[in-house]
Amino acid sequence: MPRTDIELGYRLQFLSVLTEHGELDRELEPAIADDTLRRMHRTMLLARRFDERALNLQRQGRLGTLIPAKGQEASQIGAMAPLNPDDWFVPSFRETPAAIWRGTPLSALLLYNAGYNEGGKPPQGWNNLPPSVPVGSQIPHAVGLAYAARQQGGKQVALVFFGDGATSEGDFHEALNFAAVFATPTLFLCQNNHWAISIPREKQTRSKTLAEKAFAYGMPGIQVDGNDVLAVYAAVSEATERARNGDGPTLVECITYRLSMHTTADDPTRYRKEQEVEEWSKRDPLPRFQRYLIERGLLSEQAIDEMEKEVAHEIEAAWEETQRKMHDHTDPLTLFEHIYREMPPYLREQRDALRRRLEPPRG
Amino acid sequence: MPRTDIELGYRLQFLSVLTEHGELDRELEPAIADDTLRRMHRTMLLARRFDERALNLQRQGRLGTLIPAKGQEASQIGAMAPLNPDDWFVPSFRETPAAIWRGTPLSALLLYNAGYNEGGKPPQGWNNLPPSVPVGSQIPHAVGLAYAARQQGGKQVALVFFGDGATSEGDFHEALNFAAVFATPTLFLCQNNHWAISIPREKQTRSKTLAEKAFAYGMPGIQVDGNDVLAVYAAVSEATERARNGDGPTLVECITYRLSMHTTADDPTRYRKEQEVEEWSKRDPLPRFQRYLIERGLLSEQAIDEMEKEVAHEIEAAWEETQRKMHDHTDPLTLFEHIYREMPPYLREQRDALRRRLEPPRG
Amino acid sequence: MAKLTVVQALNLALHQEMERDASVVVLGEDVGVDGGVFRVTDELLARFGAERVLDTPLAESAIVGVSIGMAIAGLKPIAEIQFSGFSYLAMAQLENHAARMRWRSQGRFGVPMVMRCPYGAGVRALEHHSESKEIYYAHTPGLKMVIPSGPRNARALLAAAIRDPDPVVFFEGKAIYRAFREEVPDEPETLPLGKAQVVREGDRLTLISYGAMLRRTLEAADRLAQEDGVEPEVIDLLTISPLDDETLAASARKTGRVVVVHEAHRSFGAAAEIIARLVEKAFFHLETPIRRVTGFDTTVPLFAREQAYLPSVDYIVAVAREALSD
Amino acid sequence: MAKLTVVQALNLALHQEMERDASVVVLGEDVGVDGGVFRVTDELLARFGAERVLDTPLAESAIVGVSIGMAIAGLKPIAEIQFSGFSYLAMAQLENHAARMRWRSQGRFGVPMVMRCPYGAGVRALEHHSESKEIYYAHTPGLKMVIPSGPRNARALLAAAIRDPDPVVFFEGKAIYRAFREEVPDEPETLPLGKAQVVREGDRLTLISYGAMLRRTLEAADRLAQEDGVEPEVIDLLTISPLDDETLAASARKTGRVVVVHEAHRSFGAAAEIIARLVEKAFFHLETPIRRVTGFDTTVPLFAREQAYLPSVDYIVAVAREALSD
Ligand SMILES: Cc1ncc(C[n+]2csc(CCOP(=O)(O)OP(=O)(O)O)c2C)c(N)n1
Ligand SMILES: Cc1ncc(C[n+]2csc(CCOP(=O)(O)OP(=O)(O)O)c2C)c(N)n1
Ligand SMILES: [Mg+2]
Ligand SMILES: [Mg+2]
Repeated sequence: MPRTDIELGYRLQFLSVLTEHGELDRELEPAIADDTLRRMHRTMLLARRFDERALNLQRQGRLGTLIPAKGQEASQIGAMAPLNPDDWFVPSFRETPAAIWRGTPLSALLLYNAGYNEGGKPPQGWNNLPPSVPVGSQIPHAVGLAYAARQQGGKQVALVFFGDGATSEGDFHEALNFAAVFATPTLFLCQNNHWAISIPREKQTRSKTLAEKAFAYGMPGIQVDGNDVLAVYAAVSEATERARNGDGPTLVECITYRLSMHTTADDPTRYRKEQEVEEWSKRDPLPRFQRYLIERGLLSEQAIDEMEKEVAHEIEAAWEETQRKMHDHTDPLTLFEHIYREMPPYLREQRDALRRRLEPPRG
Repeated sequence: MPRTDIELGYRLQFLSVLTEHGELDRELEPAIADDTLRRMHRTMLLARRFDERALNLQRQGRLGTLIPAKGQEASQIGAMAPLNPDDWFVPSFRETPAAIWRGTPLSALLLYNAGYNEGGKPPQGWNNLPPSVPVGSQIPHAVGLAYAARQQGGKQVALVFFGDGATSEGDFHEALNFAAVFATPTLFLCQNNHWAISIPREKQTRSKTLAEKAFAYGMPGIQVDGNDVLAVYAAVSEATERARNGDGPTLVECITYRLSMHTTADDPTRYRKEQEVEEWSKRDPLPRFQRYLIERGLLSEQAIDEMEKEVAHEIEAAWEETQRKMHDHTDPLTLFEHIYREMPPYLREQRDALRRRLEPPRG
Repeated sequence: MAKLTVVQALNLALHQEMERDASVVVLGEDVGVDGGVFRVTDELLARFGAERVLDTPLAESAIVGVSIGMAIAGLKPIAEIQFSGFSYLAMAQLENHAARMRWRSQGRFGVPMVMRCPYGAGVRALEHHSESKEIYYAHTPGLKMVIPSGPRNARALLAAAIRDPDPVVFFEGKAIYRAFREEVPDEPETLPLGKAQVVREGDRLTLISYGAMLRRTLEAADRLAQEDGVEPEVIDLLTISPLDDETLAASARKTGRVVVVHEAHRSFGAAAEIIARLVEKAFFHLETPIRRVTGFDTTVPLFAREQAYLPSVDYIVAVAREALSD
Repeated sequence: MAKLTVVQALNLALHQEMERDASVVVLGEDVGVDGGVFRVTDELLARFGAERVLDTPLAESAIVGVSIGMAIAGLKPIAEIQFSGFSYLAMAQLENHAARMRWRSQGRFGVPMVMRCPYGAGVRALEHHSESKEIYYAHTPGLKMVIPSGPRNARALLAAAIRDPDPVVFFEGKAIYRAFREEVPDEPETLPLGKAQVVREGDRLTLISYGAMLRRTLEAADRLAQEDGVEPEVIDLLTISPLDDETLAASARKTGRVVVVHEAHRSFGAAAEIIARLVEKAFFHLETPIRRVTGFDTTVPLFAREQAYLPSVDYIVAVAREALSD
């Protein structure tokens, strides 16, 4: 009786389907329709090129602070592909590839990055939340969204993205506990990209993995190779099925890496070694997935070259459109809109006063 | 390689030294000096009677809302006895027995319960924080206190009390993570008394135990019979030694029970069965400890009777003193004190205006 | 028509709104089995079930954060924070998200939720159970801040808040929870948010107040009428934000003398904004400085001294006489 | 004597105060290895070591809560919250504990800590990086709220805040972090908290401002002097709470005309309290309503429109002319 062991029965696994060396585990290979695989690849490529192009527009001063996703495309597309448009997508701030998959026009993303509120409007037909900047603060929303879906008789799940750093926030803890207590159909997808700005994963928390934090809430957790789009797809499909069947939430930790700077305001050379970045570049999810698709006969070198051209045009067209929109959206009075559904009198007064001030040519 | 198990190497134990049936585990029996054992017992008895007396003063309308500790004396005294006066005591709101052990005059406790700020002043010579009402909010303080002690070359530890409900708050999570990351000499003592007002432990979180939540931070955790003062003493001594040796924090979960109402504003019959209370009354920590001391020849039935009389007098004397103090502390102008170390001009103006208003006999 | 306390009136509003609209849900600590520590949610669980009445874990930020998600997805959550003194734990969710989601999504997603909190001093409670920090919410664009003063308007305003398409912070004065009863119609009733009420017509002086302090303000008005023979006009704000400055300014223009009463701290409190609006809209009608009768800029003391902290009827009367005298 | 930016001046204050007092520690996200996302804590880690310069996990409530514990036990923590828009996560720790510990312990324990936050719009930043919600802290008894306007007073006020025995919330205007340089003496220098400064002597009009908006207010004053031949008096608040109303009232009594400028939302903002104090202390000297030039009661828009949200020099000049015209 004295010092008795308490059996916890935890089991934590690491899932990998396609290794960086191209070894494929046929048993775990998820069944994905060919055109879905092609769409996944095209979106990853598009997102990568979009990231690069946006970065140079930012360097030219055409866009504001950017948050690159380079290196995390597999974690995001692998997580989005199993979901339906009416499932809830709850992004953090680095989910550009996921947003593209979820029907967000490139021009809207660029418009947002150019500092226009209008860019944040989610696309019709998709249950996408806009970006959430305060780290971890969006996690509880995914619990409420999932609860509401079930409550209204729906079968939707809510998938929320957050980073390794976000696991230190109180909202992460409170939200996972709520989800477990109410068994909501929520998927907690942590992109462990090894860094929270300058803070490495090991300094963020002392636990061996982030996935195991799920156990503190009596929730299943799994760790996945986040640069292996097939593994992420498999893990999220599994968790989604559990959630739709009423078996509650899951925490999925994707091991990935931020190949670029934290934001365009950040200088990573102050805190991390180039060599570490090089190491991870070898695990780049994009070429790995391309090799797989080529071996499966779904892709060819020249198909890729074709696609590169298409994608480049698509991005340029989007930038053209964005610039046109920037011209249409010059009216500052719109900053009073959408604060409340109906504009209260004092806001109308403030708006009208601004209008009057703007009428005479400024001195 | 595909689905590989990750070895977590967790080990969670339940510690019990003296069972409710009086079985003693000699091997685990902590070495405690006789007079310490006597003081522990006397404080538990005093606290129990104080609790009862305060309750009836409250019923007479002499005191405000009270927070009974009945049933949790072993968890608190067992945790306090191993510490030194200069160790930091960070209470929640239910730690009256602990506060008594830590040199707090009964009259101060009563004065506080009578609604006088003056009652909250910690006793000289003890590093006691005053009560903290917002659930879980005091937990991070114990991390800072412990960090500061070490930083200044001290050997003190900080022990913070909180309940089962508090483990759901973000501050619990953030604080334990900080403590683990900085390896602070902090003891997290959770009194799992099975209820958070009307919310039972099982509805608070889905984890099997609260102790295992420590693992999410890479921190050791242990579960203890919280009605067994020897087991609590042993677990806290062990954790304290680890902390003093620089081996960092520990989470100790004491399994105990709130035998009384949540506060005097609460009606437990709305949410729990009398029978559950009766079951737990059989595990009352006080008689259990008394039997042990009698068997060890450190106590006798009539010694207890003697002590009961002493304790009753002590409490009455304290109430007399409290009433005198209530007479001395009628000046409302003191409500402006201790807001800042130096009273800023506008506060002085407000105080002087109040003084002027109070001078003429009120209409 | 029944004579109800504020607690009963709020409970009635909750029952009727949940009856009326299946998307209304209630969540918070002890709101279910226990019926709320003040019994405001009494019998809701028995009547509407655990799917719609959630006893939550002890976590304010999540209570509000989860409510935000629920509201976006089509529910109308009513989140109870057990005491306003603990609502600051949800401040980030309110400011960062509840108040901004409609704007951030450019109209795609609203957050029709209510955060209910008992607030205010006067009930001999513990520390943190006596605060009146409505300014935190009133200064936050995107939120509405409502504080009723009695059973009938409490019921009508809570119903209106629940039906409002935007997030509403709803403070309930503990001191008036059971202090008195009022006739409350059985039929559902609402009051428009953003509208103040002239609750006593007058001419020589305007007294502006809200929440639990309205009663003392009305008592002071009676005293002034009886003892000084003046007829003070008394305005009940009801909604702190959006502030109905037109009603306030109209009265100030009429009387030229204004005293604002609230229990919140004086500095940077609601009275300051009222003064600023009246200076903007009625300056040349003011015959004397607008005066403030408020709680002090101190922590609310433990209960032995809370009455010294709170504006008393005597204090209101005294300041009103000053205002009348110059 | 060197010409420094605000960032460099703050960095100097940190270096000198940590040098001067071994109990001063710095903690926050990215304050160590990275030197702070704005470099305000640059080189502190290298010089004072990881024991005194803590790169913390990503948790604002704990950054402040742990700081409170440190301060009680004798350290002087300087907590950096990376942007004021995230400081609401620490609101509960500030209101429930930092602001009350001295009172709760009846003088036994003070909380000599500083919470530093970059605040304000104008740098083309992301959402939540442009807020100016100083009122949340100014309305909280037990806290002091300080906002410098340039390199020299930023350095002196930060040093004073660090040495202050009570908790200070210290907002740093991102828009002036690197906008200009000033001579800053090499020797440590402090300014008293709670004191405003008349930074431009005048007679016909008083312009009151603080933080990043002071520059625009001074520009407006120059324009008024050149184009209208009036000499506006300009007051820099420096400390929002405790508010130095004597300095404000003295100027208002002299000029009779006052315009208050800040970028925070208008309603329930600092200008309202300033107006209330001046109505109390200078009413009969006022020749025209005190006017407000502030940010709107809207969410701060994304950067394409942030200049439309912020008070412009034109706007200040226009309102000042109104004030002068009646
Ligand atoms: C509450 C909050 N605190 C601080 C910040 C500033 N900040 C933005 S991103 C970031 C690091 C986030 O790290 P992680 O969660 O790992 O996500 P990642 O950036 O790696 O995608 C910080 C500190 C913020 N946006 N929100
Ligand atoms: C932040 C906060 N939320 C709510 C409350 C109201 N409240 C006081 S005690 C309590 C339950 C606490 O349960 P637990 O942590 O288990 O401690 P116990 O009361 O059992 O000792 C609640 C909800 C509070 N004081 N603080
Ligand atoms: Mg990261
Ligand atoms: Mg409990």
